[in-house]
Amino acid sequence: MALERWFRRKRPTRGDDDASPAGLWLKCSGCHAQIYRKDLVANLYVCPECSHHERMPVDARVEMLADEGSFERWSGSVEPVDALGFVDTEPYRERLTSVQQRAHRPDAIVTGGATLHGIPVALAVMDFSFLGGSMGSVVGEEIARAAERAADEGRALVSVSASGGARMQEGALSLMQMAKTTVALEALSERRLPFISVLSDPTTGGVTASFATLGDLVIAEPGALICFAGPRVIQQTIKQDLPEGFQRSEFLLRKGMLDDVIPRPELKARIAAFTRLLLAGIGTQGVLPAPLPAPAMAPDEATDDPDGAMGSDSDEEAAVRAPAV
Amino acid sequence: MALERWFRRKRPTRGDDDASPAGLWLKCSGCHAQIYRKDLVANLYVCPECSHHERMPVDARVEMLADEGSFERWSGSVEPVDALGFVDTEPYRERLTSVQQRAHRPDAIVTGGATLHGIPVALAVMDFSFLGGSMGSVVGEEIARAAERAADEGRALVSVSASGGARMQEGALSLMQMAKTTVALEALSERRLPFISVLSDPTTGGVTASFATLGDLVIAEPGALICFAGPRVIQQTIKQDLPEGFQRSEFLLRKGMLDDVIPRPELKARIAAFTRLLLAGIGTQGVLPAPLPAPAMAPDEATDDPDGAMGSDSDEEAAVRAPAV
Amino acid sequence: MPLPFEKSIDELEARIRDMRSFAEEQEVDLSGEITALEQRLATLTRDTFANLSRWQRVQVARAAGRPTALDYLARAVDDFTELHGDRTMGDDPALVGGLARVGDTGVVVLAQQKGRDTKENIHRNFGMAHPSGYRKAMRLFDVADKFNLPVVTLIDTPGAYPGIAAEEQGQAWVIAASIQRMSRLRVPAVSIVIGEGGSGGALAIGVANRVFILEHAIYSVISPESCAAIRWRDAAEAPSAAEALKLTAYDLLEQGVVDEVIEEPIGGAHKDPAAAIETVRVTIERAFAELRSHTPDDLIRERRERFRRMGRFLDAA
Amino acid sequence: MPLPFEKSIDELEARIRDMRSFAEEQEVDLSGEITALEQRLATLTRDTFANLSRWQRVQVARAAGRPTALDYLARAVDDFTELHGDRTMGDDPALVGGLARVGDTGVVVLAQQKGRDTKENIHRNFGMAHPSGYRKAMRLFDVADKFNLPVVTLIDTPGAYPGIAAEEQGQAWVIAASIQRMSRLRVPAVSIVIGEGGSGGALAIGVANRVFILEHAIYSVISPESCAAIRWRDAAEAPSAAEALKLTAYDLLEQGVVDEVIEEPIGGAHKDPAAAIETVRVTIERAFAELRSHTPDDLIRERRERFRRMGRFLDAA
Ligand SMILES: [Zn+2]
Ligand SMILES: [Zn+2]
Repeated sequence: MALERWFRRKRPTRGDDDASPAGLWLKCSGCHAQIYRKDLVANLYVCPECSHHERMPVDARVEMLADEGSFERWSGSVEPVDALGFVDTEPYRERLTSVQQRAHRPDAIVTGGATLHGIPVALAVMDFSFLGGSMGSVVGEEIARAAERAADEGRALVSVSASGGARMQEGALSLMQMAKTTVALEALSERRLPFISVLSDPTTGGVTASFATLGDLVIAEPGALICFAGPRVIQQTIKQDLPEGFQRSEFLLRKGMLDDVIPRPELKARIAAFTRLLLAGIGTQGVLPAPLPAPAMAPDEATDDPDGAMGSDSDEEAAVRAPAV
Repeated sequence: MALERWFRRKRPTRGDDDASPAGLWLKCSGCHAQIYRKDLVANLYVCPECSHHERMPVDARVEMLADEGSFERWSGSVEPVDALGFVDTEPYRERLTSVQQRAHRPDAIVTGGATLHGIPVALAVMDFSFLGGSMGSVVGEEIARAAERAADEGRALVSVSASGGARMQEGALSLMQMAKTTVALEALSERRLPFISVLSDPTTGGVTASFATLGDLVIAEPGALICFAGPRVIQQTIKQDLPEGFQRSEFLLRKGMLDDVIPRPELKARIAAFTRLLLAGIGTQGVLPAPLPAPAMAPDEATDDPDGAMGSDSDEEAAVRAPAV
Repeated sequence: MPLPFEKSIDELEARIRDMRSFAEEQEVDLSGEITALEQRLATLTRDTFANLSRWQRVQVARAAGRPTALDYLARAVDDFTELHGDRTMGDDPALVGGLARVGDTGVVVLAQQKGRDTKENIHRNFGMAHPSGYRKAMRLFDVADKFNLPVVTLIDTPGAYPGIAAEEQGQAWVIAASIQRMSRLRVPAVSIVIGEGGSGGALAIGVANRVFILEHAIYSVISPESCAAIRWRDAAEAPSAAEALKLTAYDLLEQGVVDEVIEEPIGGAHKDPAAAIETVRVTIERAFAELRSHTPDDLIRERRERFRRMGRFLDAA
Repeated sequence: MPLPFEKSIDELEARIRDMRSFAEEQEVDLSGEITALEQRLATLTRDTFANLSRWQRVQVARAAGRPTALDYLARAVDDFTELHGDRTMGDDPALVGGLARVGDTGVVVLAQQKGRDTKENIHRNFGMAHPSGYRKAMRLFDVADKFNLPVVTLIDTPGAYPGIAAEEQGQAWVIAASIQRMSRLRVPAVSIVIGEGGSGGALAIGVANRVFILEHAIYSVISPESCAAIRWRDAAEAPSAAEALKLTAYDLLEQGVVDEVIEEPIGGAHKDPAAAIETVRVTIERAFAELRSHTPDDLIRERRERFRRMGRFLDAA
């Protein structure tokens, strides 16, 4: 199947969206203030009233991190299959098709090369609005390929996770993606190239329990839910209320699990600073390739839909409540 | 100074001691039962009534662990000096001389080669009755040399610790023994020779915080006090009672700090079993030297005085209350 | 105690027993009748177990009386001696570790232990490890590497424990770290799923050079019950979920997740634990005999390649 | 705020200040008098600090206003950015770690931080680390090795914390492990005792290729107070204990425990923090300039030999 399938449609621009009455105002899920949509988008989906970090669409994320015009998409050639013939209330195959059409990408991840304040990196950004960002064979493969290509090209790897965990419709093979992504990172380690893992809201289950917490630095956005087992599962197990702030970034920072919690507006600069220092060890200066020339291909500009990012569907919510591992 | 200094005197045998009325009966420090001294000694200084493990004299320890006639003493050629001219209520130099005369050894440790159920090992046994088993330059040096010689001769290292910590009368140089003993163990690691560390009552301060907890296996005798800071220090710091069993072997086993707690009568067989398994890795079989022939020299039979072992002096008690680190 | 679908087998067994004691007491010769019944029993058992639904296999995998990890450690390897502690915060009874011997080679073993009765189940937290358990595993992987000791892991867990302390102590972090640590082992590693291979908590000690599974064991990304609750919004749909998840031994062999299925005695390992344990012993010995000549670099490369290949997708490039 | 023996210095400084403002207000020329007083001040300060007793140096080492680790991290290295957490149980504010730059080289820094006021002192636990702090250090040593980043540690602690949780979490174990981990670093490591080098808790981050000490800093196996309490049975004998322990910078140089004493501004680092910090910067840069050409194997060997030599004894053999 040709790559073009995923990118041929001219998608509505932000301007188009803003013109629709439904999209004009949004309610902050932190302080419940009504926020003018354009303001929220301009503010990197951080509420101007309370600094609540809303979920951010993949392409806004790429745009925020990659130097202008530097992003070259790598992902997209790999497509999911329904290896188990999985059917619940609806066949997995049909579910996939409908979300692919909505998302204009084959699966829940976008990867590509970019520069970040001039530093050559591989970016891997997960799409929570695509079946809850669940990791099946394709997400695992794209992450593995991004890590390996980064190693080949002497780039650092920067991932931004957002996931309900493993994609249970792909059975044990989705579980195995935890090991697959982990072993793929070895290529980077062997070349002493940094892997900076950013955890965004929510990062759960099999993604948290594999590559996402194996960063040389693991940093989180404020207020993100980050866990192995979701709060609902734990509540059902222990039959008692969970502590305030449990499983949120700030809580995990106190528990020693994160290098830092970094507000979104500072993220790019801080990642660049970290990466520069990690690449400045003895004997490594000058070894890495110079920043790459700007790519010929335009950045992937798939759906930039804050409703999708802020809203929910059953897959996503179920995933967060009870992430598959 | 010649080695013979420490060994020329014909010391009283057990028989002599037993004849003295004072030495005939002992009070168990666990259950306070009156125990016939011979029974206690025959029972490896474990109370026959309550299984309380009394402190054990160095030579009984060596006799218990080494195959009969296999022990060849290595330690003794190195003697302490008063490098700082340390004087408190009494000069360190005088204190040393008097304890050396009582103990018939230059410092608080005996090391040597032996076989243990046929396995060639280096033994390092600390003497708590010698200035609270404190570790100064000589104890550090003997441990370092034992580790290095074990590595040279293809032996495992088995240490039995009993110490109030670093010997403060030797100042910062005693602190440095923590690093010295640690780096000396690298010789063993590089040859993949096991180090089995046995912690006996009490093991505290700078000994616990260096070689003694760096065993490939760290095992303790029942009921031993094992700590960094002594109970008295902690009580003074936090001004509250300590939990029941705090800093004892069984507590530390629950806290994940020990591989096992092993009663004294089982110690030799268990150490042998562990060492055999650790030496039976792929490619290592047959590489190690066969058990050595019995040494020409008789085992060191220095003071075998259970009163000393069970009793206390101010140095020892002070050390346990507030181990120097 | 018999599983629902074992009822006819159980009844037939009872009849044979009765007939035997009757024949003995009354001193009559019923050997012909008994032999006929025994043949029927064998056929019935074989047929029943050959045609188990996936949900029924889940029940066999979890059956009371099925040998647990410690049963295998007592008899499928020699000289097992337990080592305790994670050197950090505790000693997790749900994940047992230690040294043992296979032939003339020392090995490091790690195994998830479910209880054999209610009391032990509580002590073992039903085989659900906390981070401490995985930290102990990683500590023992270090011992294995240092002393060139091959690694055997036995997998039998509903999953890593989902609880407050477990989350606070970094359950996700230790699972990821354990996967990574195991992938870096410089010694041969063999994993056997002996009962329930429950998601990440199982995989954390399953990154081996050879992964075996017992015939009636399962290995799944999520329990059928949880899967049903999420995807059907009805936990009672667990049998449907088990069907959909394709989580039985032969499903996993087909998916390439396991390398080999270890046959169980007819009627399942719980019918003849000694025979099941012996088969596992032979499997471990065979695997190490084959792997012991591989160099450390080869072992790492092979293990990485094994897991790097996992997955099914369409590649348009 | 001045230390007891700083009283005359302090008074003289006050007189000079007064004379200056008087001269300004009254527009009279007192420059001759002021210069004379300043010369007297310089002499007095030099004499006082050249003749400090050991106990007085202990007081200088602990003086309020003395630059703390974070003051050095802000200005003796560039681009310091803190990294948090031990990935196990917490983030210890008493032992700060992170990345920084020295010249064009990235480095890993670890430093014990005392408070600069009561509130910070409580937050920092007076610079006394828990096991979590040393676990964070070991984690960052791994980062240093992976990325070839040299290590700088700044030592300033009364000691590792003696408390219930600290003991439960293996204070002795982590100190030993940190000593071992640091001895295995494949990168250059430089340690500087900037204030109080308190026993094992200090040594845990002090196993470096070059160990420096500030002129008025101390490094000791035990605090003079504890030593006095044990050996004199009277904590008030701390001055005698300080004398006996030989714990000052030049004592330690003589003993071979440190490689070099870094001179402080006259009157101590607290009199001119900026100058003290600049000297430390230069020292770090000089040490790395020298060490950066050493191979990883040489660095490990040199570090091991450095500590293997420690001690004084008579060798009869
Ligand atoms: Zn808001
Ligand atoms: Zn008793």
